[in-house]
Amino acid sequence: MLKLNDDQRMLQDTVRPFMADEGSITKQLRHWRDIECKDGFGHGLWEEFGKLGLTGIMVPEAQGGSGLGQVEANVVLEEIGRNLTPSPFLTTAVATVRALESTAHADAHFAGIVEGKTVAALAIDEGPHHDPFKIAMTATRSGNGFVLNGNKQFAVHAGSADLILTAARTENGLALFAVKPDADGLTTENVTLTDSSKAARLTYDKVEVDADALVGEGDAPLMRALAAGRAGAASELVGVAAGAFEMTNAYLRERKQFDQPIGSFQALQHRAAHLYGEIEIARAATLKAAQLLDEGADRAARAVHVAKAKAGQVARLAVQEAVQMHGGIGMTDEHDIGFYMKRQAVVDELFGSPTYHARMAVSG
Amino acid sequence: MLKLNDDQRMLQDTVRPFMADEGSITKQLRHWRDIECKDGFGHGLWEEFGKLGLTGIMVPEAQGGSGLGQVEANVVLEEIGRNLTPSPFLTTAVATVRALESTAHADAHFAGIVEGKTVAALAIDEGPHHDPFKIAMTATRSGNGFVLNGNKQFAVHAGSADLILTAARTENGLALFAVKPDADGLTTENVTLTDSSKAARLTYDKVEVDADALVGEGDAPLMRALAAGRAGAASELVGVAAGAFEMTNAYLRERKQFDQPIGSFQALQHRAAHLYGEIEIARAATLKAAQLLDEGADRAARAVHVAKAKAGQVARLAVQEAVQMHGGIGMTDEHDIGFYMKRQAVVDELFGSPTYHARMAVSG
Amino acid sequence: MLIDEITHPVAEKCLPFRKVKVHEPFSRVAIGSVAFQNGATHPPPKGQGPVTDLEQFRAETRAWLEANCPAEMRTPMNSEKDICWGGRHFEFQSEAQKQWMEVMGERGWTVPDWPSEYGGGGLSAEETKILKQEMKSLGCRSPLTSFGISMLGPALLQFGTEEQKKRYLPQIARGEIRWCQGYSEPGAGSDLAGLSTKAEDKGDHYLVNGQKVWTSYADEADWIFCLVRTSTESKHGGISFLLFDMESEGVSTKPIKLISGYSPFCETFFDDVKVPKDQLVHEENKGWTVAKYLLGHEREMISGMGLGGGAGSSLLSEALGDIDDPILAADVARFDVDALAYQSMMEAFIDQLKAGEAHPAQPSMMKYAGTELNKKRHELLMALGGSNALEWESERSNGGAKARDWLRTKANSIEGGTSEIQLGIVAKHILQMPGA
Amino acid sequence: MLIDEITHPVAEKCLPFRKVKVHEPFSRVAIGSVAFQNGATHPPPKGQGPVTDLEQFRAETRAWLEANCPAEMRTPMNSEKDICWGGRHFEFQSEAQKQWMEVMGERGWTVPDWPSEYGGGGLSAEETKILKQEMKSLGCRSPLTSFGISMLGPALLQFGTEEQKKRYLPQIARGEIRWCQGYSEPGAGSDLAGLSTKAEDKGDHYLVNGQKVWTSYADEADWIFCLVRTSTESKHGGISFLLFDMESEGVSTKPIKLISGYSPFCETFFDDVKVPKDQLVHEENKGWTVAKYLLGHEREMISGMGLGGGAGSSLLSEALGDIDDPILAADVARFDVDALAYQSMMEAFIDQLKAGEAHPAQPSMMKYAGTELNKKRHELLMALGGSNALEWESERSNGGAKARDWLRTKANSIEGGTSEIQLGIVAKHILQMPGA
Repeated sequence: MLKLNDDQRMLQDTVRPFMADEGSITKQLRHWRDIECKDGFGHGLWEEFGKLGLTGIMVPEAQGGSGLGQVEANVVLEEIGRNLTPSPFLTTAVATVRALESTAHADAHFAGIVEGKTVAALAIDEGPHHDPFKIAMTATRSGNGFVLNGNKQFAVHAGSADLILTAARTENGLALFAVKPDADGLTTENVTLTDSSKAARLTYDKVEVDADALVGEGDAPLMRALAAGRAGAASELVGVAAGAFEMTNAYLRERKQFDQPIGSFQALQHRAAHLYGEIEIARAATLKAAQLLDEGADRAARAVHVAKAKAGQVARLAVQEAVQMHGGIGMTDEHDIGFYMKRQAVVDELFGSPTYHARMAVSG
Repeated sequence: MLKLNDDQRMLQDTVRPFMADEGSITKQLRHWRDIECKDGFGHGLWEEFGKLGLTGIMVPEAQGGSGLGQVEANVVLEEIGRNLTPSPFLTTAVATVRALESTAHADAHFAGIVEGKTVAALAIDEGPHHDPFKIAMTATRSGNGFVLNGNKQFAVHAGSADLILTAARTENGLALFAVKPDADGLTTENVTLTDSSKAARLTYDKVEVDADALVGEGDAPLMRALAAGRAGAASELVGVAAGAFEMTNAYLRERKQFDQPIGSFQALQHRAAHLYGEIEIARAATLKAAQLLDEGADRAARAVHVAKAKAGQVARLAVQEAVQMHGGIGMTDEHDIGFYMKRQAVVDELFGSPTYHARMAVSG
Repeated sequence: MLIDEITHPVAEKCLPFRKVKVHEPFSRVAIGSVAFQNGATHPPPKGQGPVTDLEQFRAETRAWLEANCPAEMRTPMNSEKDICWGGRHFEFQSEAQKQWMEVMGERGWTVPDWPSEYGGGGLSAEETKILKQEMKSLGCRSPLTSFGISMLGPALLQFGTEEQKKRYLPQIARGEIRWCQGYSEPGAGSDLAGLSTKAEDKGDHYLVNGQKVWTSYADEADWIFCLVRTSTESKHGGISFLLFDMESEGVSTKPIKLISGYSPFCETFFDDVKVPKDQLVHEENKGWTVAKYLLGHEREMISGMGLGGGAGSSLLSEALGDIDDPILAADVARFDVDALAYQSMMEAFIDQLKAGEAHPAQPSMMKYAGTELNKKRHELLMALGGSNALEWESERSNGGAKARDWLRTKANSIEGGTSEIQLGIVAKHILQMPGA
Repeated sequence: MLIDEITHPVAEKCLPFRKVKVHEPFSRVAIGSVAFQNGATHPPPKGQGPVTDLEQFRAETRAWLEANCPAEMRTPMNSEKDICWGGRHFEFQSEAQKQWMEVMGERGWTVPDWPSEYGGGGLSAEETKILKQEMKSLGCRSPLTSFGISMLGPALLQFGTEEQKKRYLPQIARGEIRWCQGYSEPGAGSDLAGLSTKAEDKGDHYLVNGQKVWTSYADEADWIFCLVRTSTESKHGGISFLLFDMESEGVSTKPIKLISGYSPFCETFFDDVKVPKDQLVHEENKGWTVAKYLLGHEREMISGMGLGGGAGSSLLSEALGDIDDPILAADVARFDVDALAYQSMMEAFIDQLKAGEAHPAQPSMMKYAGTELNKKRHELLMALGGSNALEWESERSNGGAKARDWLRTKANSIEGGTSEIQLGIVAKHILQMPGA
């Protein structure tokens, strides 16, 4: 059934009010931005996530988590998107947990993640455009370990992380390493992004790591992380789109121009109705991808590309329509709608843009 | 000045009522279609074009023509497009005249063209997609001439032509040949297209031509023909768009639904207003291309690509909106609006599709 | 299988269109009050029991199909000509086609989930699904396709009197009577309720005068289900739903030629047609309720067309082949993303319907998105085909099939309620936008 | 040169926006009844004579510019800080900037085509063109940019009394007074005429109370031109156009922070502000005529922004570089086609204006198409920039210039009349669509 089951709805019923309240723009995004918090999110909220069982949502029960899947993680992420709640949930509780599961690293890190203490980041992109097959960072065998050399960027939360999963190329191809942020030779430049989140540029200058820093060779752990990250980002984008859309619909009903609510103007009605359908479609495509991932289906890879491409494209339309339909007030920092546009732009690029994924959907 | 001058307007004032009357859908397109005329156009009208001085519009005055340029030819073509008037004007009076001008072939053919007797066709495309740089037809030197081998398709009017300009590849590269339709080894399959026009598939099986059949080697004569043909097709598309748009606007004002003229519905108003702007822009881009061609400017090549790409894209939108806004009646053969959609599809591909030209505009 | 091959009611071209057929009961919310389908007036389903019973049903069904389906009817359909429409004047393509329709009709398996007292198969949802699966697995053709099955039947089950059900439904099930639909009128268009075909009360009968348009296959139909005006006091509240014989005196039809060159529709004229009063469905002046029910039904079917060749259809990018046009390739990639996403939406929508969780106006969204997508698909197929696709009358192009199909899709966003009407419904009923 | 660098009135970011400046007289049809500009009230132009006179004018102009333009003012502007806005409180960036404004202002060449009795240069269209050409050829910066020059001046020339022209125009020409525009109000939005700022008649003065919003640089302006309500009997016919000093008692301003992080606009509050009656422009209750004139003017300027970096700007496809994304490349190619086509439209539009052949509502079409195009340009620039373009506060990204510029363009289709308003104007006035 391509719909949430009862357990998943219960989760949604729990998360939705929590995120709308504790995770609201006023309490989180706007607050941390205005006080120029170096992390771009609140550690207190991350611990709250832990108490609610969200941080360990994908961690196996044996390791203290809930042992749930991508569908459940996406339920959380849609609410995160809807409220623009800043947190390391996507990078840590989703992508990192998927990368480390069933590896020797799981025991070392899952407890901290479940508690809402550990923050993990992924260092994958090396240029302005996501393209993991072009990773050039080298991991050269040296003694009982490896030496990493290269540059990374757009490593979300890396400046606040306890653990940086780093993709590099060994003599055997792609590999993923668990690197400590205080490693010698690793330089971190924390950058504030458009949506007030933080992502680091990282320079690896002869960074030595032990052999057991290797999470896995071959593209399996990296691709697990990416699939989970992309499907999760798609769900967050659906949430961003839905949040912007709901705020805009309320405005259309309330705002009057020429003595009529602007929602009564047919041109706006048709655009809103079109957008409604697009958001529904993006949500369905995203749920499909999550379900297939949870089933371990071969078709999951394409479905994830479709979800990220479609959700990105739809969220872009949603925020554009939202700002335009709000008119001048939407251009002010005082109004929340602009934050949706900023967040959309960042999640759009995260783990690959819609154009990247559209290409991969038909060729990859 | 990027607008028509007084002489060009006078020409427009002459051609517009002529085409709307003599060239109307009822008198020409529908008539020839319904009686299943093998040419898809009326020779009588072609002679009328001659009497009006249209056939020789680009023929030098010394050779009995008006010695005018692409801008003037395009004035005629916009009216042709507006009324969907079938005629060999574009292939013969525009592309062929430009190809043959200042060559030894001009004297042989221009008199017949000026009179409205000669019909010329171009045989360029070899596959379903226009791409002249990939022409594979061979022209092998043999004795005092050449032997042509290969296949052509989408050769508009070739089944009715007195002259088929054929692009082929000699040892020196691209070349253009003037081939007689009754040449030995040349097989013509006349095909009816969607818009009821005729285009032939041609098979050249060891077709021998004299050396003087060579119009020119190198891509100059071919590119002259293509530039004129493409700019002309762009103008015809602007006419198709404008004709469909005008018919639709009249319908929007007249047709009532829910006790209101449908043109009073805001959603349709906005779409019509958007389309109005697009047609204006396509017309300006097309006029620019024609002016630059007439000036012999280097920038003309890109401007022609832009014009054909933009006009194609706009005409497509125009006919789609036209049919949709007409509703059911627009789906009937009895109503004229469907003819616009059919003609648009054909001119869209003729001398290269909008996607081809968009690519060439930025890379060619 | 959720996606099944059934000819779309307004299908015009060679290959059968696909529609979404939901074999599980529709929800009440989704498409009206199909109470009987939720069991309220449904007879106790046969064979609804433990899995072992269903397995037995499957085995028996398979055996029966193998024994009764002629070999010829187990080959794929090649064109619209292969569809069996039934009716008084139907020219069967072969003896096998006739035999297959009759044997299935007798068993009620032309309409497996209709109650058996009305000529149906009386099967439960699970059994119906098994029947379809077995038919598919054996390659059995659909024995009978008709607007009686897809449209009138469900309406009669919902709104007909016991007598009407007994009279008309078995004829439909057995393929004896072919029906057409008399809704649209010239001048009414999207404003369907603005119809003016008049039915005057003459005591024991109505006298019908007026004109319909877009009547699918009216020239081949035996009977018509028709909206008429019985009162001018209220626009929607003055409409009635009548059934009558197309051979009645005063009925005439004229085919409409379309831009695709085909004539699947007619203009239909009524000149003093007498219709006995027992051929009124539902109450007088309550025909709009029946019409709305049917329209919702139709939209759901049409929305399935967005899938193009259906769920298993190949992606457009696979049709790109070696075409060296990167911009066209980009359009195709984007289309495939949209098409695959819409496929998921279709799946989700059907699951929502089954669970009774779909918004009643959701079919409007689906119809809009699906038909716009299908139009785009054909635009791209034309672009991929280049000048080959422009041929209109050559053997090579199969009589211009690609271009004609493309033109035919332009009606998708008009018939069954225009895209503009659907957007308005979504804005009003789902988004709760204020009235203009 | 038809395209000239002039800062756009609502410009917010570093590099000066470009606007279309038509140096030939506007036509009557195009933007209202600019009778004086067609010669009716224009003084006999000096130097309008044979070509030899113009050549002499060119030589003299060049010599004068070479002698009077400081070297520092002959370097390209790098940021908005380099723009000279003038006014009481303006902090000149350098002595050279001040000197350049003053020497040009003295000669009237800050407003070369205004009549010389009002502080202008009194130049003919040809002479003005030559002056611009020579300034461009020598690399001279614009000596003075202001809403007084681009907006209020033309309105006063058209609607002001002789006394008002003599009083205000020379101050504008010399850069002594910096103006801001008080049009929009909270709650009015697109319905500009729905304004409620009240001006009560108190005999020799008006008493103004209310609030404006989106007042560009109100916190730096000396005077305001302001729409106020002098009658509630008619919506459009109860509006008046007032001028007053921002230092008047009761005026206060508060900057508005935008999503781009900048604050080029203010909220402006009026609390019992006394405005002498000789500061009313045009008649009482006829302010809407003046406002419409100015709006048409503004739209023309904004429509020029569609050109992005202007006529000579590089194509986006050149910015694509080695980005290996064929779908993005396809978007970029299509954008370049649209941008190049729009450039031709811009050229055609200006020629139509010059010839008096442009439809009065054509600026709405241009504004709509140009601003939508500019938004698209910046969407693509963001996509081309990838994650680099998302940086907001780094030196590398020049303080997030790309993202801030992108966000800023979102206002293009709102300010100066939303895209929806422009489409409505085109539908009504050009397409003559019936009213809803």
